[in-house]
This record gives sequence, C-alpha cells and structure tokens, in this order.
Amino acid sequence: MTKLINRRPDRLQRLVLGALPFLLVAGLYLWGSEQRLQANPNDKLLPAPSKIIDTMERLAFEPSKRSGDYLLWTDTAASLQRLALGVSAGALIGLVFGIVNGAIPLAHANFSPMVTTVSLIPPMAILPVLFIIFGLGELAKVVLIVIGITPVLIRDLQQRVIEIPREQLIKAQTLGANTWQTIARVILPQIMPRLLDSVRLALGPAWLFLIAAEAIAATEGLGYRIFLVRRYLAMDTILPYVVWITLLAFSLDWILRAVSQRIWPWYHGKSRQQPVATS
Amino acid sequence: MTKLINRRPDRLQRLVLGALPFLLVAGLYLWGSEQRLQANPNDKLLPAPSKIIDTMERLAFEPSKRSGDYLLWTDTAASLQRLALGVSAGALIGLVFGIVNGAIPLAHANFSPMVTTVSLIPPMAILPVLFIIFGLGELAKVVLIVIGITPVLIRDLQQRVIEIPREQLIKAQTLGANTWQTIARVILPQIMPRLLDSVRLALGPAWLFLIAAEAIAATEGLGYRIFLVRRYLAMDTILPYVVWITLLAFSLDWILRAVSQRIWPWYHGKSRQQPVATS
Amino acid sequence: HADERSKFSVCWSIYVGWMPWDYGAQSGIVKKWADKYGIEIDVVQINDYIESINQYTAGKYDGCTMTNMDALTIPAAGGVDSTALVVGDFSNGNDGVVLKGKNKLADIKGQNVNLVELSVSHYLLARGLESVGLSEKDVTVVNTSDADLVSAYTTDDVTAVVTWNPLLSEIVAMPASTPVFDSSNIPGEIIDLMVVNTETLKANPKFGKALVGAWYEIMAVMGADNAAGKAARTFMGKASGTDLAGYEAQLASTKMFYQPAQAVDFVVSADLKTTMGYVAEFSFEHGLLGEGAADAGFVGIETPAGIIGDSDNVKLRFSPKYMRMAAEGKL
Amino acid sequence: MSLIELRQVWKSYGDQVVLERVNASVEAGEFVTVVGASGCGKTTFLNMLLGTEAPSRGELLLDGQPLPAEPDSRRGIVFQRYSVFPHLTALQNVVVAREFQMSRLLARLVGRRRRQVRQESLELLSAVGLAQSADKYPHELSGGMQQRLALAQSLINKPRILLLDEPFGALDPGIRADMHQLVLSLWRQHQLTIFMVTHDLKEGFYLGTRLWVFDKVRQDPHAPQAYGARITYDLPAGRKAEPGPAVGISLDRGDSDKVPAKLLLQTE
Amino acid sequence: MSLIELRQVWKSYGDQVVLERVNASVEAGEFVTVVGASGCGKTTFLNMLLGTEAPSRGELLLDGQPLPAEPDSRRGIVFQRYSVFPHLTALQNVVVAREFQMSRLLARLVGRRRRQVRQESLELLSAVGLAQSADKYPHELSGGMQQRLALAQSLINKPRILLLDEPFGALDPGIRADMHQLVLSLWRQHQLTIFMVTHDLKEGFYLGTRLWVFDKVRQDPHAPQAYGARITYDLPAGRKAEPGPAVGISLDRGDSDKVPAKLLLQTE
Ligand SMILES: Nc1ncnc2c1ncn2[C@@H]1O[C@H](COP(=O)(O)OP(=O)(O)OP(=O)(O)O)[C@@H](O)[C@H]1O
Ligand SMILES: Nc1ncnc2c1ncn2[C@@H]1O[C@H](COP(=O)(O)OP(=O)(O)OP(=O)(O)O)[C@@H](O)[C@H]1O
Ligand SMILES: [Mg+2]
Ligand SMILES: [Mg+2]
Repeated sequence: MTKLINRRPDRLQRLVLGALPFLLVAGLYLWGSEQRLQANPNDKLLPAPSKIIDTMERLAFEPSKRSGDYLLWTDTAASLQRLALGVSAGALIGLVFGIVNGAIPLAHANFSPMVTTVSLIPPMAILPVLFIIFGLGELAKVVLIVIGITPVLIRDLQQRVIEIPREQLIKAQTLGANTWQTIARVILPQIMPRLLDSVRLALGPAWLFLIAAEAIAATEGLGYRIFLVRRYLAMDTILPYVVWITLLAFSLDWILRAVSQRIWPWYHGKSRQQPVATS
Repeated sequence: MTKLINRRPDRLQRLVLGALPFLLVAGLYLWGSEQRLQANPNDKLLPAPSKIIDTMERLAFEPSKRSGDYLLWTDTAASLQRLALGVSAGALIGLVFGIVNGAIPLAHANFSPMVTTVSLIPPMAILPVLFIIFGLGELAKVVLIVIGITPVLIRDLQQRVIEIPREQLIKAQTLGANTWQTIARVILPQIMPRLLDSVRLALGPAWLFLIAAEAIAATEGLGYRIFLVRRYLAMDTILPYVVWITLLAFSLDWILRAVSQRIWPWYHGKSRQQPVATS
Repeated sequence: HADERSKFSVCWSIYVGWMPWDYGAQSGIVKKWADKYGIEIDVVQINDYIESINQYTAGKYDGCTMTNMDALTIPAAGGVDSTALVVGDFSNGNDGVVLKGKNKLADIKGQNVNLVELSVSHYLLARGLESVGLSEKDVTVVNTSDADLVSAYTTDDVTAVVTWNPLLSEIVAMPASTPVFDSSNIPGEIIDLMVVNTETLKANPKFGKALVGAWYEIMAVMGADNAAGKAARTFMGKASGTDLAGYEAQLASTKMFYQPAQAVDFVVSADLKTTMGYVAEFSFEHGLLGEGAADAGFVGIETPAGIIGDSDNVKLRFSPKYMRMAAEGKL
Repeated sequence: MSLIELRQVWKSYGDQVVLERVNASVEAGEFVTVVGASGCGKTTFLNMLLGTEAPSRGELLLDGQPLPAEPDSRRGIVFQRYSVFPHLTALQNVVVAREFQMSRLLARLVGRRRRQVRQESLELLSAVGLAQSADKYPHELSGGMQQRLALAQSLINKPRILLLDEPFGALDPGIRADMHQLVLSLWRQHQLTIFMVTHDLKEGFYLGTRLWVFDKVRQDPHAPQAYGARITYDLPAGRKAEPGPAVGISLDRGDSDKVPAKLLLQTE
Repeated sequence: MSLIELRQVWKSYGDQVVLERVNASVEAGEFVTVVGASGCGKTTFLNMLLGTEAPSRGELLLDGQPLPAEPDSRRGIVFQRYSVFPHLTALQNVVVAREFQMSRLLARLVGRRRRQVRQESLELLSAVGLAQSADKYPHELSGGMQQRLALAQSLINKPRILLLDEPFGALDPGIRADMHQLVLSLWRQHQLTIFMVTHDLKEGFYLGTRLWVFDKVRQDPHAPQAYGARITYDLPAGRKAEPGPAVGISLDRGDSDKVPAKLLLQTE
C-alpha cells in the first residue's frame, strides 16, 4: 500500500474529488428547501431553485418597473466601478508609500509607525467618523475601501522593497545610479508584479468594505440590493447575488493573475522553477 | 552628499521622525475641535480633549447608572472573549484543514476548490444566512469571526505545508515514518509558528468581523458601544474606544509575537540570519 | 448667521411615511416647486437611517426625515437648532411589539427583547411596559440592527422583538407570532417629520415654502383613490422593496396627514406638548441628551402650546407656520 | 544475487527522454560515485533508487525484488540541502529516526527506551563529531555540521543503501576534505552500499570503488530531448588507496567542537 | 602614488573587532586575491573598499583621497549571487548601466544614443560569450552565464577597480575554469585593478598577481572577539605564468551559445 502522503490523484480523480463538496452542498440545499417548502409553501428561507432562477431572470433581463434599469447589471456596474476606483487609489498610494518607505530609511522612520498604527484600526469602528468626514456620496464608499486596504498594501510593499537583495541596490550605485534612478529602474519595475499580488490579496477585504459601505449609503450596487431585500428575507435574491459576487471575485482574481503573467514573464519564470501549488 | 537611499537615521532621529505624524494629527484635531466648539459649544463631532477624558473616566471608573457595570471593562471583556473564541476556533480548523490539505494530495483535491470558493464569498453578504443558521447569540458572533478568517487561514497554512521542502518528507520516510508520523513529528511542529504568524495577520479581519457582529446584535462589547452611541453622535465615546481598540490590537499582536519567539527559537533563529525589518 | 442661498439638499431614508419624498423627487414635483421659488433642492436617499440623521447633524444636509424622538436626541441634543417643517404622519400601528408563542404583553417579562436600542422602538417598549406595570428592568434589551431583525426572528434565540414596518409585517406573518402592543395604543407619540435647520430656514423662507408646497402636492396625488394615486403608491411600494399591496398595508397603520389642516391641528394641540414631555423624559433616562444634561429639560422644545424645558436652550421647534400657509393656499 | 540490478531501465518525462537503456548491477558494499553534465539525469537516477520516481520502462531490482514505489527505511538519503529537520535539535534529529521505528502511533518514546535511544544517538553524534552540539538547532550549525548531522540521522536506522546527492556541493573546499574522511569511515564501519552523485570528478575517483559517468551517446541536434543519457563509463575507482599527502597552509582554528576549516594547498 | 592605500585600518562591530591594523598599498593593475577562514572579515574588507562600510579607525585612501562613504561608478562589484537585475534581459542589464550614466533624470535613452549604447553593450556581451542570450532574462540563464553577465555589466562603465566576492563560489568546478580565463582576459584587456575574495587557495594562487591571507595573529580564548584579523601573508602569486595543460574527459556538449560545461580531470 502506498502511503497516503504519496498518493496523487490524476486529472479525473481531481475533478471528481473537487466537485464532491459542491454537489454535497447543492444536495443538502435541495433537500432542505424541499422539506421547508412542504411544511410551508410560502417559506422564504430556502427558496426552490426554480424560484431563484425566475428572480434572477427578472433582475437580469427585465427592466425594473421603477427605474427602467436592468437591476443586476446596474448594480454590478455600480459596485465594480466603486471597487475599481477604491482598489486603484489604494494600489497607487500603496505603491508610492511602499516604495518610499521601503527604499528611503528616513521616510521609513517617518511614516512607518503611523502606517502600522492606522493598519491596526478596524475600519468598521471608524465608519461613523468616515461618513461624517467624507459625506455619503460615492467618495465615502471609495474612501472606505481605500482606508480599509491601503495600510496593509503599504506594509506589504515596503516589506517587498526591503526584501530586494541589498546587493542589487549597491550594484546599481556602482553602475552610477542615484537614488531616483535606483527607484525608477531597479525598485519600481521589480515591485510592480508584487503590487499585483498584493492587490489580489486585498480584493477580499475590498469587497467586504464595499458591501459594508453600500449597506449604509447607496442607491444601487450589489451590497445595496442585498441590504435592501434583507428586510424582507428575500433569499431568492440574496443567494444568487452572493453567488454572483463570488463569481465576480473569482474572475477578477483570475484576470489579474493572467495579466501579471503576460506582462512580467521574468517574475513568473522565477517561480516556475519552484513547483507552484495551484491551491 | 550621501545619497538619500544610503542615509540612515540614528535612534533619536527615528524617534523624532516617527512621532511627527502623530503630533501633526493631534494638532490638527485640537485646532479643528477648537474651531467647531467656538461656533457651537454643544458640537459633538470633535469634542474637546477634556470632554473625552471625562467620558473615559466615567466609562472606566464609574458604574453605569443603568446596569451598575463599569462599561469600558465589561465591553472589553465581552469583546476579547468573543475574539479569543473565534480566533481559536478558526486557528484550530485552519490548522487541521491546512495540514490535511497541504500534506495529503487526495485531501487537497477534495477540499481545496471548496475552500477557495468559500474564501471568495464576502461574509458580510451572507449575514442573514448566518443568523438563520446560528441564531443571534454569542455563537453567531463567534461564527462570523470563524467564517471570516478560517478560509484564509486554511489557504495560508496549506501553502506553508506545501512549502516545507519535499526533501524533509522524503527524509522522514527513509527514516521509516508513515503518513501519520510524518504529520505529527515533521509537519505539525514546523507549522505551529507559521500558524501563529497567520493568526497575527488574521487578527485584523477578526476585529473587523467582531465589530460587525456586535453592531448587529449585542448587549455589550466594544463594537456594540460604538454603534450604539453613534445614535447620538457621541464622538467623545467613539474616539477613545477606537484608540482603545487599536491599543488592544497592538498589544495582542505584540504578545503573540513574543510568545512565538519564546516557544520556537529555531523558527526565529532562522530569520535572524536575514536582516528582518522592524516595520 | 446662515446666509441666503439658492441650493439646498435634504436627505431621506426608506420608511412608509417618507417614501413620498422619493416619489416627489422622481416625478419632478419637488423640482417644480423649487423652480417656482427660484431655488434648487436635491433630494438624496440614504440607506442607513441613523447615518442620515448624523449627516444632517454634521451639517451636510439642510433637512432630513426623522422621528420626533431622534430629532430631539441627535440634532437638538447636539446643539443644532432644528425645526419640524413638515409633520407628515404619526405611527398608528406601524411600530409594534411581537412575541413568539405568547399572546399578551405581560408575558414579555424575563425575556430577551431584540430591538434597535435607543430608537422609537425602545420608546414604544418602555411605554408598553409601563402600561402593564412592568419596567425595563424586567426584560433584557438586545440591540439589533433593523436590517437583520427579520432573519434574526427566524431563529429560536429570538422570542420578542420591537420594530417598525415593513419589518413588522414580515415578522407578524411568520408562524406563532402575535403582536401584543403597537403604536396605535399610544397614538400620536411616534411622529414622522421633515426636520430642517432653523437658521437655514430663517434665512431662506423660500426653502421652507418650496418643500411644504411640494409635500402637499404629493399628498394630494398619493391620497387620491384614482389611477394616478395608485400609480404613485405602487412606485413607493417598489422603491421600498415591496409592492402595492405591501405598501398599502403599511399605510393602513400610518395616520397620514394628507391635508395640511390636519397637520396644523395636530401640532397646535396640547397633546403634542405632553408627548414631547414623555419623550424628553425617556431620552434623559437613557442618557441620550448627553452627559451635560442635568435633567429632562436640558434641551428646550418649543411647541405652539408652550415651551418644555430650558427656554434658554431651545433647540427643537414645532412650528405650524408653513403648513398653515399650505392650508390657506398661500404657497 | 546482486544487491541492486538495473535491466534496460528507461526514464522519460513526457517527450523528454532522460535516461535510456541503463543496465548495471551493484554488489553489497560497493561505493558507486556518479558524475555527469548538469541535467543529464543523475538526480533522476537516485530518485529511482529511492522510490520517489518509477522507471518508465525496464526493471529495477533490490535483492531480486522490484523496488517499492516509495521511500522506506532500507534506503537512507542525504540531499545537498534541507536534509535535517530545522525544528529539532541535533540530538532530537537523530532520536526521531528511532522513534519513527519504535513508536508507530505517537512517534514518541518514554522511560527506559527513551534513555536507551538517546544514548545510541549520542554515540552516533560523537562518531560524526557533533557530541558538543547535541542540543543545538540546525540553524546554529554550520553547513558542514548540518551535513554531518544528516549522515548520522540517516545511519541510525541502519539502512543497507545510502544515497548521497551532491552532499558536499554547498560546502567550502576545506570542509569537504574532512567530510570525505567521515563518509569513508562510516562506509567501512556500517558496511554500507553507497551511491553518491558529485560534480567533482576528482572527488568521484577519490571516494568511490567504482565511478559511473552518465552521458548521452546519441544526439539529435534538432530534437535534443529525443535521446537520454546512459552509463557511458563504468570505471574502477581509486578506493582502497589512501588519500595522497596534503601539504599546505592550514588556517585551522577549530573551536573545541567545530571541525576545523582547512584550506589545503595541494601539490599539482 | 598608489591607487589604494590602507593605513592602520581597524574595523569593529560593537565589541567585536573584525580587522585590526591593516596596512597595505596596491598599485593600479594589480590582481589581488584574498583568502582566509570563514568569518575572518574578507567581505568586510571588500565592503570598505566599496564604501558600504567605513573603517572604525585608520585611513583608506583612493588616489590619495579618503574613499567616499558610498558606492560609486569607480568601483565595480560582482557578488556571489544577486548581481544582475532579474527584471531586465541580459542586454538591458548592460544597457541600464550606461543609461544610469547618460540620462540622469529618466535613466532612459532614445534614438541614436540608444542605438549606440545597444551596440556597445552587445559587443561586451559577445566578449563574455553571451551574444546569443542577449534577450534572455537572468532566470533563463545558468549560474555561470549570470556571473558572466554580471561581469559585463560591471565593466561597461569602465570602473578602475573591480571587486569580486567569491564570484564563482556557487558554480560547478567545470564552469569555474572557463570563468577564470574570462576574468583574466578582461583584467588584461580593461587594465583593471582587481580584488577577489575566494575560498579556494589554489584559485587564489592561480589567478592573482598577489595573494593575501587574512588571519588573526592574536587570540584570547576567553574573548574570541577581542582581536581582529590582519593580512598575515602577502605573497607574490603565480600570475603571468599561463595555466598548466589540462588533460581530461571533457563532457563538452555546448549548445551553440552556451559555454560548455567541462569536467576537467587534472593531473596531480
Ligand atoms: N519531475 C520532472 N518533470 C519533468 N522533467 C524533469 C523532472 N525532474 C527532472 N526533469 C528533467 O530531467 C532532466 C534530468 O534532471 P536531473 O535533476 O536528474 O539532472 P541532474 O543530472 O541531477 O542535474 P544536476 O547536476 O543539475 O543536479 C532535466 O532535464 C530535468 O529538467
Ligand atoms: N553588519 C554587521 N554587524 C555585525 N557584525 C558583522 C556585520 N557584518 C559582518 N559582521 C561580522 O564580522 C565578521 C566578519 O564577517 P565577513 O562577512 O566579513 O566574513 P568573511 O570573511 O567574508 O566570511 P565568509 O568567508 O563566510 O564570507 C563576522 O564575524 C560577522 O559576523
Ligand atoms: Mg541533480
Ligand atoms: Mg564573505
């Protein structure tokens, strides 16, 4: 008998094994839904799949009676736009401060304690303060995302900059580079793919803050819709919205990774040498 | 002139530079508070420091009129208990699944896609589902923390397990170890300090989910108090509570690191060889 | 010290008595009245009710929809002099106490009660407990966010809730639920208002006139039993996440003042003064007036029937002035 | 019967043929050193002996039986790096090997058996010159000391075959010389059969009783992957002859427990 | 006037004295090889020449002037690892060095000057045998090719002094021999002054015109940190004599652009 630790599934086994938990969850849901609907045909908790599909069709393909919009798509567009703005702004700030803090010891001494402190403040706790400072418009939602992800991005990137072998910075100087040139040609280009990695990690929290912000102040958006129908326990809308958000999150992550692999072959080439897990 | 990149601050310079941003923020606050209080002495937005100190004294050292509790301490105890429960449970689940997924390829194939999917779902979006399953008691709050941090912990730790050099697993087998022994004596002890690292990272999100949970249903707790007094814009309570939470977060992180260094000298000895940034 | 301006913004949040503002904004009625007085009025929806009041208190909006109690405890207690420009309705069954598996209010003793703490629900509970000889010490109040009350109620943990519509009707519709006390037992005590900044109003009477004018035109449309009225109510139902039937059910437990004269009568009656006395007492007991408050009269409230509390610190004013103009057709 | 026998062994990864038609037999007690250009399949060959890779074609026999498809305690290994457990002290690194064998469930020994195993392990540590460092963690040991430890660890369960994949590749030349003496003495004392991959032909000749050179005999310039390497030379090597005299400046400054770092100037 | 002069140089880190009373002068065009036990301060010495470390006491003069306290383009360096920029192709790695010098603001050249620098760089790449790999990223190059690239990169700005810290420590012995030839030819052609640290005494004698051995002359067994190392031997080394004939099995299988990996069996 081969030891468990040495047994590797082939493609087919991997597929089957991977699909199992999903099938299990789906099966459990169907069973539970059936049970509850038999007891109470108006039950809202676990709507039948047919009901969910109806609702989604209505949200995606019928213009809303109130505004004439196709709700699913306007919600998605609004949320993605906020997410994109927030994450881009966060990434930019993270990049600038990360590089400055990582490359210039004086700047590190200056900003790093503040960044550490800010990164420890749970943004949810200062939500009320944020809304008061930034109002309730689009700005506030974007700012919540920025505040939520930027301290971590800065700390991440400054660490990545510090991890660039000192040999390279010395080497650049022996080739005649000044501080600015070293940053522009040695540090920045090496940090870019790492920025993308960090951004991918930050997307999880970004979605969280987006939804929290939309729950409090918005008139459209995925989080808004979930929040709105939550009062009526409209699980036929909530569940597919959650699935949809998950799908969007997955696609975003996938796209970012693909982009990174295309633009920075040297970065991924390097990790190709070590076996990379496909978790 | 030494290049900026080569200029390193000494202890005193570091202290001064690091304190500057804090002084700046404090100064800005004092100025803003003064301005607003001149315009409206009852203004609640930026209370005077004296007011904040009064409020904190009352919350910390005077029993509340309604319940007779010392509010700051009961809130802190309640929140820390929830945090500890949630994080411990998350760590335990993360450890078990992380090791199983990382060490046993068949388990990886089985669970990993589900874990990845779950980690992409923003927990805030499924709050109603959580309440329906877990009720509104302490359990639900702890579960929200667990759901919020565990998928990330699992992915983190399974990655850490996979990164254990294959040579060591082979070596263990050539010494006669079976799967179970390899996990117990080679993988588990090497993963423990990494678990602590991951837990330290997860504390940020854990605080977030704790506060979100307490905002939704509670009778005490730091997040509860902040969201309750938000109803009458009592910034004199909110601001010191935020500072207090930040301090708690900082202390927890510090304690965990100190514990790790004491228990696992080999782990920290290893990184001692590379210069470690003190960001 | 507020200046004369031509641009204003007011905010509102989703609630049966405030949906007309959304309709007025979407249908152009508000713009029509603003144009008439040569000003601009922005009507902004805010999801989170408390956040909308906070925003108003912080000075980001010139007016905001809120209840009488919140008007006292948030802006007025925060030193922002506020005037109840439009008294739109009072809750007449729209807020209620619901028990699971029990059928009279006295059974609430010893239970956990889930509600939005320090809100009108809390006030309603206090009044209810009083009516059966209990006090707040006999129950445990669990602060629960309004959006989550419905899903929370489906769990076994939750046996007693106090809430408002539309959540209330969702909860009552669930099995084994009995409403045991509601706002129709204390008529006229939970009042839904459009509150505006007093100084802004003083400096800009046009702002008040336009808002009040628009409001009563909306009322005329929505109160009518014809196709246009039905369309308006359907719109409001949809916007609040339900449908015509659901919305009309909520209206049924709301005493809307469709006519300005009704509202004027309500405001000038001595009952309002009594009610606000209760509310101030409740707020003081719960610390809502702030630590600086020595007694329930710390914040003065001006009603046509007289001032309650500190007349040197009047921060909340009920004035029938503009509604009376509407009643007299002078807008 | 030979200890190890290879019959027409092929190994390919997809299209790429790494080894082709390898035939050989090795008797117990031989010391086979393996050299060859980088990437020619030396590690792959060792992996097949170890059981982590299976031949694509052909037979690989141990005592006349097909080799099991996973590592076990009959074949010990020392890699170039990562060969010891970083979370265990030197002593624990050796003890754990006995614990794996003697306590199948917990891999922990207590009481008398524990004391006995500690004693055994300490003796072996002394044999590789690590007695003084028994309670140090690997990160506190130099590269050479880590490899000594890895050797001790591999030997405590008395494997019949010892596989060494460039075990001294990461060491300084001075330290290597000491390691050579150690490996030779362990080989004699434990009556091991050793396969050792090295990049240093001189080392190969010096240490082994038999030296194999892996190389491709056929080349297709248009498809460099089409053909694999074979054992192109199978030479009797210099073992039994003792190392030639070393003359040199010795920068010996060994602390009491450190094996001295020597810089040897060899006559050419 | 000597190119480099050290006058009573001390270097200590806190309590630990690493180097003490080092005196030396080096003329332009010398090739100094430095050997010594691990940890004796060879890298520290090179760092002082480089400017990343300052002497604790004493004077370190370059052309009679105190050495600037940070690296500049007069002193090139090749480390054992991390010496090339991983995000630039081989050609870009060399071009960037010229761009640092010629475009102070953007470190980017365009147009004619760009073509000219590319041309220069390609020539230098050819000189180190990397013409065919100009568009490859470092991770696509072998260890030896990366060190060749590092040499080319260091030389394009024509430094007067070249510092090499065990540049071949991570390479296979076969590849080292090729690198030796390359360094020697670059040294002659660019008229460099070279300081090279090595662990291999033989390499030191073979390459240098002058060999320094660093060692402690005083020892305090109770306080091993109290005394630092000095230059204990300053020997004229074998340079000018050409390398002895190499006889051996050559496993040469060079692809057209790869410098062949040779396993040299040297006569003893
Ligand atoms: N798991 C694998 N999958 C695909 N190809 C592999 C695998 N392992 C090794 N190879 C390929 O097989 C060939 C031989 O590799 P191997 O590691 O055995 O060489 P080696 O002789 O040990 O080289 P080195 O001297 O560099 O250690 C190489 O071309 C390598 O790329
Ligand atoms: N930045 C530093 N701070 C403190 N001690 C240092 C520092 N750099 C080097 N040392 C110490 O100085 C001594 C000399 O180190 P150095 O790296 O110069 O030795 P080396 O001769 O290059 O050794 P090796 O042959 O291992 O490369 C060592 O004991 C080292 O621990
Ligand atoms: Mg190999
Ligand atoms: Mg060194």
